[in-house]
Amino acid sequence: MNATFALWAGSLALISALLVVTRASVVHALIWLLVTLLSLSASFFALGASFAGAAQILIYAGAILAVFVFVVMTVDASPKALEQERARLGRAWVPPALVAALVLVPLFAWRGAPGADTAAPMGAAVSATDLGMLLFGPWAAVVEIASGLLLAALMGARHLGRRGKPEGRG
Amino acid sequence: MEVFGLVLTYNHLLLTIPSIALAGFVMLGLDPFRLRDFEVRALALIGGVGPLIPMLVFANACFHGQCTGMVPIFTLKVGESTVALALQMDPLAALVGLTVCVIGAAVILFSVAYMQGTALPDLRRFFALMHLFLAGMLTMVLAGDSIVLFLGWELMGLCSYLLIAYNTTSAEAIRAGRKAFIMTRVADAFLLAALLLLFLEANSVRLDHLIPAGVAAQDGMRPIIAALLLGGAIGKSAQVPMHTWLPSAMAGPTPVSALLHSATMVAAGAVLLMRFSPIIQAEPVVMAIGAGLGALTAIFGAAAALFQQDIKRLLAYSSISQIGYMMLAIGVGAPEAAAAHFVVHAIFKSLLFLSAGHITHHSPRGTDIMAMRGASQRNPLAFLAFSAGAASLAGLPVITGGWWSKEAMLGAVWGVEPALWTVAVLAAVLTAAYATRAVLIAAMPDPGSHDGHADHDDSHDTGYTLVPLAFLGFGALLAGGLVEPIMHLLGAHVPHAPLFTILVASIAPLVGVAIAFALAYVPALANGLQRARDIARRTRRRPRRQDKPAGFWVRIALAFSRGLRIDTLYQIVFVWPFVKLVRWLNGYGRGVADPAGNLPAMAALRLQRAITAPFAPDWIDRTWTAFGGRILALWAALRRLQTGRARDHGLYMAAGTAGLLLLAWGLTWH
Amino acid sequence: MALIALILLPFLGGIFALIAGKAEPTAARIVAVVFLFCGVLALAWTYQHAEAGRWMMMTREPWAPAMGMSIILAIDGLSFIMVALSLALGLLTVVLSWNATDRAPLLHATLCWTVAASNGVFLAFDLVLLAFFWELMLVPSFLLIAIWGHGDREAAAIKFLIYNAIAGLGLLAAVFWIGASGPTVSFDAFEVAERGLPPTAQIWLLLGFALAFMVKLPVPPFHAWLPDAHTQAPTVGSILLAGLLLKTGAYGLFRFPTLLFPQGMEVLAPYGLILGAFGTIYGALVACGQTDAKRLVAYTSVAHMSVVLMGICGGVHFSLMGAGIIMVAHAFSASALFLLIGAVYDRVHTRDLRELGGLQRSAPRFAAAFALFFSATLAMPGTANFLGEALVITGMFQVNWLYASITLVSLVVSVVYGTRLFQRIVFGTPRKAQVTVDLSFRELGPVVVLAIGTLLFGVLPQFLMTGLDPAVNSAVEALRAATP
Amino acid sequence: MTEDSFTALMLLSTALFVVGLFGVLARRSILIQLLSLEVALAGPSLAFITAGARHADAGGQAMFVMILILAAAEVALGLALYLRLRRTADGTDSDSLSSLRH
Amino acid sequence: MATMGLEPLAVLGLAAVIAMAISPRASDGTTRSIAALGLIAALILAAGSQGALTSALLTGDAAARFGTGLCCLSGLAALAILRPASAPREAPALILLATLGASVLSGAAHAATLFVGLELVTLALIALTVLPRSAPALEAGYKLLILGGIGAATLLMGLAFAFAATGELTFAAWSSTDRLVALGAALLLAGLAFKFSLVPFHMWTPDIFSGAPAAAAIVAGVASKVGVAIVLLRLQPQMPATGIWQTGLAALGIASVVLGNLQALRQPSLPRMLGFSSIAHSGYLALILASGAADTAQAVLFYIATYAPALFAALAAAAILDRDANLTGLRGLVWAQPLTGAVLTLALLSLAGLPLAVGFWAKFQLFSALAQAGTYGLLAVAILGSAAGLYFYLRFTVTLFRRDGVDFPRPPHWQEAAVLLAAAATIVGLGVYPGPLYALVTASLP
Repeated sequence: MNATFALWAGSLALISALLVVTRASVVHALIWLLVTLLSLSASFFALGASFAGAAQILIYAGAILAVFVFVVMTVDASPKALEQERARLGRAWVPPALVAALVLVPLFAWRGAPGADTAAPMGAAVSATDLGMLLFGPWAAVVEIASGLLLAALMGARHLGRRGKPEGRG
Repeated sequence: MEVFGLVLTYNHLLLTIPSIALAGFVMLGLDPFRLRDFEVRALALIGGVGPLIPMLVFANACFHGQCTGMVPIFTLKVGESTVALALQMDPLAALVGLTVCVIGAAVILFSVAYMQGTALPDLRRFFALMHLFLAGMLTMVLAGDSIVLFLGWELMGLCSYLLIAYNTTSAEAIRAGRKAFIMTRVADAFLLAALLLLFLEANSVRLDHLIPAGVAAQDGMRPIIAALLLGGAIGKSAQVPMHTWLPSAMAGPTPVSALLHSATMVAAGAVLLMRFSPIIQAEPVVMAIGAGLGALTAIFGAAAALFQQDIKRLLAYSSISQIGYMMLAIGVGAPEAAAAHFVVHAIFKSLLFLSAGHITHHSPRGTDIMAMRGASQRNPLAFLAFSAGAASLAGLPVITGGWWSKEAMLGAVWGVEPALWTVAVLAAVLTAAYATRAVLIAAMPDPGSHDGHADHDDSHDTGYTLVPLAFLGFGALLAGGLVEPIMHLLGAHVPHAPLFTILVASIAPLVGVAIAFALAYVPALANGLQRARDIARRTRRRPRRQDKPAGFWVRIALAFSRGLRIDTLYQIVFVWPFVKLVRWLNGYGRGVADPAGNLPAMAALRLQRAITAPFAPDWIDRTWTAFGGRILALWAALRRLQTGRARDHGLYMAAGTAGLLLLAWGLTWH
Repeated sequence: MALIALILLPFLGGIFALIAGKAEPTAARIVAVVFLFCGVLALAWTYQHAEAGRWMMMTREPWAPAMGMSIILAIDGLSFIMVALSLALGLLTVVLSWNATDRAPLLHATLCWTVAASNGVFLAFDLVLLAFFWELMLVPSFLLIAIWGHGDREAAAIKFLIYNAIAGLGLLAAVFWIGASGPTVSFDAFEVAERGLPPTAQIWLLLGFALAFMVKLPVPPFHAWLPDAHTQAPTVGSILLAGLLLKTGAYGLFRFPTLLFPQGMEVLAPYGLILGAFGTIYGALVACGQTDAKRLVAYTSVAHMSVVLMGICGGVHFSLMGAGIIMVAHAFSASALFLLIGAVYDRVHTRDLRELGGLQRSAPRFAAAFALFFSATLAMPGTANFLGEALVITGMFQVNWLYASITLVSLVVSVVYGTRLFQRIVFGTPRKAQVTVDLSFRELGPVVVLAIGTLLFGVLPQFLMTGLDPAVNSAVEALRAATP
Repeated sequence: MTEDSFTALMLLSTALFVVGLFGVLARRSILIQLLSLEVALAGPSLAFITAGARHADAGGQAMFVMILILAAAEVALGLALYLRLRRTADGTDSDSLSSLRH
Repeated sequence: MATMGLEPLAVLGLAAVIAMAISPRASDGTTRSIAALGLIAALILAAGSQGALTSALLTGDAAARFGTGLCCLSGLAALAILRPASAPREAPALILLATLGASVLSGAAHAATLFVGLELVTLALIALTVLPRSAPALEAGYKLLILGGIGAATLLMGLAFAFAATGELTFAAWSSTDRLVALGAALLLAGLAFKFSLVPFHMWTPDIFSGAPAAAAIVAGVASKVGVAIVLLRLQPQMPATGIWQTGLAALGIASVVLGNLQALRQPSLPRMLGFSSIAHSGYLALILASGAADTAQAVLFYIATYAPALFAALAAAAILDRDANLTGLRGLVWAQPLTGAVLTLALLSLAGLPLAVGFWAKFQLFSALAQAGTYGLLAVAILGSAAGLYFYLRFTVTLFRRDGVDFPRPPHWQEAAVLLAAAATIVGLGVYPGPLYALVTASLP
């Protein structure tokens, strides 16, 4: 439970996230995303959420990004393509940035709950056991239903991956 | 006997009088009855002469002091009021009704021969409408309540329209019919207003309730009602200033002019005022207006008649003038004298029309006054009849009916207002002048035909034409004997005028005759007339005058022959603005058709423009289509938002999120 | 139940006609006639079993009680007359389209549905039911114009629908407000009338109601849909539009403002009078300049219905009675004129007054029929139209002389447009096409029926007057009670 | 954890979310958009973990697990879609996928 | 029994798994039958069970059962218009999953169930959308994926804020005046508005309607809307008193009504027009919710229940035609295929809110709710929107009746005819006699 460390790690994540969205090369972006996720995982550990941190490393950084890597390997990374991507990046970032700032402004305008003691420590680590008790206790139905998410994604991906011509109307 | 809750009595036979004519209309007018030419004529006669028989019976009883009075037909309930429909037979109804029946029978008898050679459907239509008219007129005369009265009144107007436009291929006839219909409709509106106001006063439509209620009306109602009645009468009777339709109405067939536009329908206005005379007489101002207008009409009509170049138009102005006399008499409080003149006028005027029609029938000149020339040789009987009628019209002293009735009226006028009397006598001079002028022309030899009797067209000179002409001719001369009994019947006496007025009034026609001779035989005057005639004929097609200015006399002749151009004045004052308004409302030229109908569209457009002006400031349009177009332009602009690019869509979402967040921030601002 | 049958029978008739028409196209018209005739029988039964009192018969059935709606149907003399009119016109139009070939079963079904929906309007006293039928009525009329119309029919149909549907929203909004205003949600018109609405609200609600009714009537400036709809509609469509749809507007104005919003009516009636007076003259003047015969008649309808509006807003016994009579009379005369013009159009394919003419010589029956209904349009005495106009004018004399004079002026102008229509068709010689075939007997039948109606009610209007009397009386009393 | 650091962490998570959002909006390469989406989802993850830690509630981590599942599913579907799309369209330019518009 | 309310969901999930498992081998008919059986069983269970609150996460109350039932019906409808020739094997299972997600949503009382249900619908919808693998379908799926990701992240952010502020994940925790909660509510509203296709979160809707199979459009137009609407209804009383919820909903609703109607105005393609109009209809629902009328819940549920059959009928007719259902392609449909044409006409009239069709009652509920609440501004917006709606619905209706029609080679299959007839019967039946439906809705308030 070290909030300061969590903050530092989170700041690192933020910086690397900024790099993710601004890199021209997909490979670079992917690498910076890995950094982001790992920093976040560090932050989670620091906040006492060890299960979450572990899952972040194993599943997110390990499994999900691995899939990305496979796909990214098929991408054209010629200098010309990079140049084009850079050119696209250079022009069109202003409106999104403005809107994003607009989203950010009210969120940043928030300060902590009024009247709360800003120095008092609070909170505690949540053990994996508690989490398990919760997930497989009251949340069991939700977990089951959440499996439907993967099921749906699986079926869609399977169907898309199958060879064949387009079907139906279009 | 009781039918539909109505207890039928002997008196209900009164219904047969108009019903016979109506039955004739139905039989002739309904297509499914297949009729031959002979049958049509037979039916025409039955329907035309038929009403005379019951009328004689009832009128006879009435003349002997046993008037039937009110005969209720049926009663409607309108809320708290009852509408009791009735016919009535009183002395006035008997008198006028009998006159109408007699003239109607004579005219229809005449037309059976006159209309020979017409196509069968047209013949049927002609007689059907004549019958319908007769039914309408008799209904109006016998009406015992305002509804039935107005029914008859309006039926007459409708028949007048359809009969003037009888020749449906003649644009002039159609135009004349429409003009007559519209102008008399204005009068009808006055009458309707008067009758409805009386109804509100009396809470009943029966004339025997209406008239006392009208006399007793309070709150300034009575002058209004009286004025409205006068207005209705003036329009129907073609009195100045609503006289212009009658001369044009001569475009109809001659029997129509004889029956409708001289003897009966036109005089119905006078009859109406006689009927409602208690109300009129209670209002001196209205009386004075009526008398003044009557005198003006009398002299104006006579002056215009003097210079007419068309025999029928001459007679039309003559009718206007003569009815002016009746109005004058009513205006000075002598409706009985007017009634007498009504009878006499009906006789001699129908006689004049019929005989003139007979003379000019088949003439290549149509009804031009010059077509009368040679009548004394060609058609001596008709000429005699015409002369008898003209004499009566001129009011030759003692020997003609016209003198007696005119004398009765002049006597009444003298007693009230000598100035009006002077005007009336002057009009009498002019009357005699134009009547004599027509006879003189008829007496002239016809330059077109060299062998006198040879080509006189006797193909229809049968009993059908001769009987009416002879009957009416004797009537015109002898009707003077009727004047006193008529006035007596209506409860009045022939007024006793000073001797010198009688003398003056007797000399006046003779002066008129002298004037007529002067016009015919003094070269300067005759040439002036001829010149005016030439100008009128030349400028008839092209109204814009191209002639050199003519002399004073010619100009007077020309002006009067054109009826002082009052018609043109009305055209400019009433018709053109109306046409302009209608054209504007229908978007002729560059306007918007049906502007009010476009108001909602325009309002919607204004609203929408106010909203969308900042987005599309450069569009101006005025109709729905354009309104739709604006909305559609908005649509086209909006659909461009849907770029189809995921990034843009995401941007909108983010913007929406930002908006919501800002809203939340704002709402929680402390 | 008889009242429900009055709505249901024509409706089912339409459905069965469609079904029968699938098997055998000619069967549809017979089915339609049979069902409509059964409707007439049901109406006769209603008359036989009429109860004493204000309402001849009343039916209450649950419909959606949770939403405060029930089926409330009631019939009095006014409704009776209107329903009789709608059934008669339904039968007449089916007979008139007897030999139609273009999708005849659907046509007959549509005619039946129009009758059913308008019967619903004439009988409904649950306000939601009223609004329901009010909107429903648009659908078959819309189809009539859009499917069987001439020329630019789609545009005319859409214009018709948009005008009326938007106006219907006013009614709908007012109905909802009324429903929500009470202690419990209820749309029962009688209950609402009993309870009474706040006077200021009455004005706004009346405006909502009146908008719907006046667009349907139609009163200038809300009339622009009518000439287009009439011009493009087929003959039967024009007949139903003029004879039935316009009358629903008049009926609504006659019935509901005084029933529900007497105080509002008291305030707004003067404005209605102004609008009506304007419309009378305006419609007549615009009619004077038309070249299309149907458009001309359509504008005369505008003028006459404006007189109805004046009669209703006059609020005195005479004027209301006159308005009621004009409603019936105009249904006959306008329907007949549309029928005749439609028959001319069928023969020579033009309605342009500049091209027509000469009917007098070539088709005397046509000419006679035109003459009769032309005089009815001019309000000749002896026709029911005259009686109505005269009563309205009488009432106007009691209300305000100005309006009476305006109505009288409109009587004069009516001659201008009447003669224009009549003599351009009947007199003269045709410019383009000569009508050579006279009215057939199938056309003559309806014409004769309409002629008899026009003349009979013109001479013996007692039946109409007795029927209208209760409705007129309650309207007058409601207004009298509302006068401060 | 103090209130200040809690606030800071929440702001950090918000910033992560917004950065991800910016990435999706600004980038045209489909793959990078998918990566940005992962970044955007990291924001709420951090927020839930932080909040869970603050309130000592296992629900925060449980929600993180749910987010994880969603991320996995989306990546699976998104990459399959990307591979399929690449056969017909330019995978580096999502703007070219705009046939469905107006 | 505590698990009573879960049974329909369990059946749906089970059926989905079975359908998926057998799909590679079993025939298309079998898969479909199993899916249909599952849906019917779930429908019966939902209608029959009297369950109470099962847990803090899911409720089994009447509204949830109503929503589940309606979702099952829409699932059945979606199944019915899957074209046998071209539908991939996975489709029934995906429909079941989407239905499951929507059912979960309608019972959701907790952040986790809200989130999972919502995402289940979204992902199943994406999968359904891309099934044809045609270019438009892939494009629509891709956009839905990206936008759905943003929506999910926004929603999660909102939930996280609320959780952070209150430490509670149930809806009951939202009634705090904390600014953080207000911001969270705004984010939550944005996330839900995406799923509810409110402007400006609506861009995906027309794409789904025009690019994806009709079944996907049914799911998007009905099932997900039912679920989200019930969630909105449940959230309504819990929302922070600061007013963000009502104001936001009103703003989004007005924007949706205006923009949806305007964008549909001249849209030549029928499905796309339906897509835009569905945005407008969502807007109407949002207006009801924003008005805070006393019987908001009745009005909303009733509106959706009446909107569903009309939308279904229109989409089914468009799907059956097997061609570009645009203005030119639909000319004279009524004459060429009377049944399809008539049902489509009926559907369009119902959507336009004309009487005798059930849509009239929807309009009725809408206006009366807004009038009752006294929100006359919103009422005016709704009225203007309906007036504009008349134009584009009638534009299509008139086209159907044109006489210069095009050829329609294939008459509808008898099953399709039955489906169309059923839809038409529902529209007319409820149109004439809406009482039972209203009673059902009144009995199903959350």
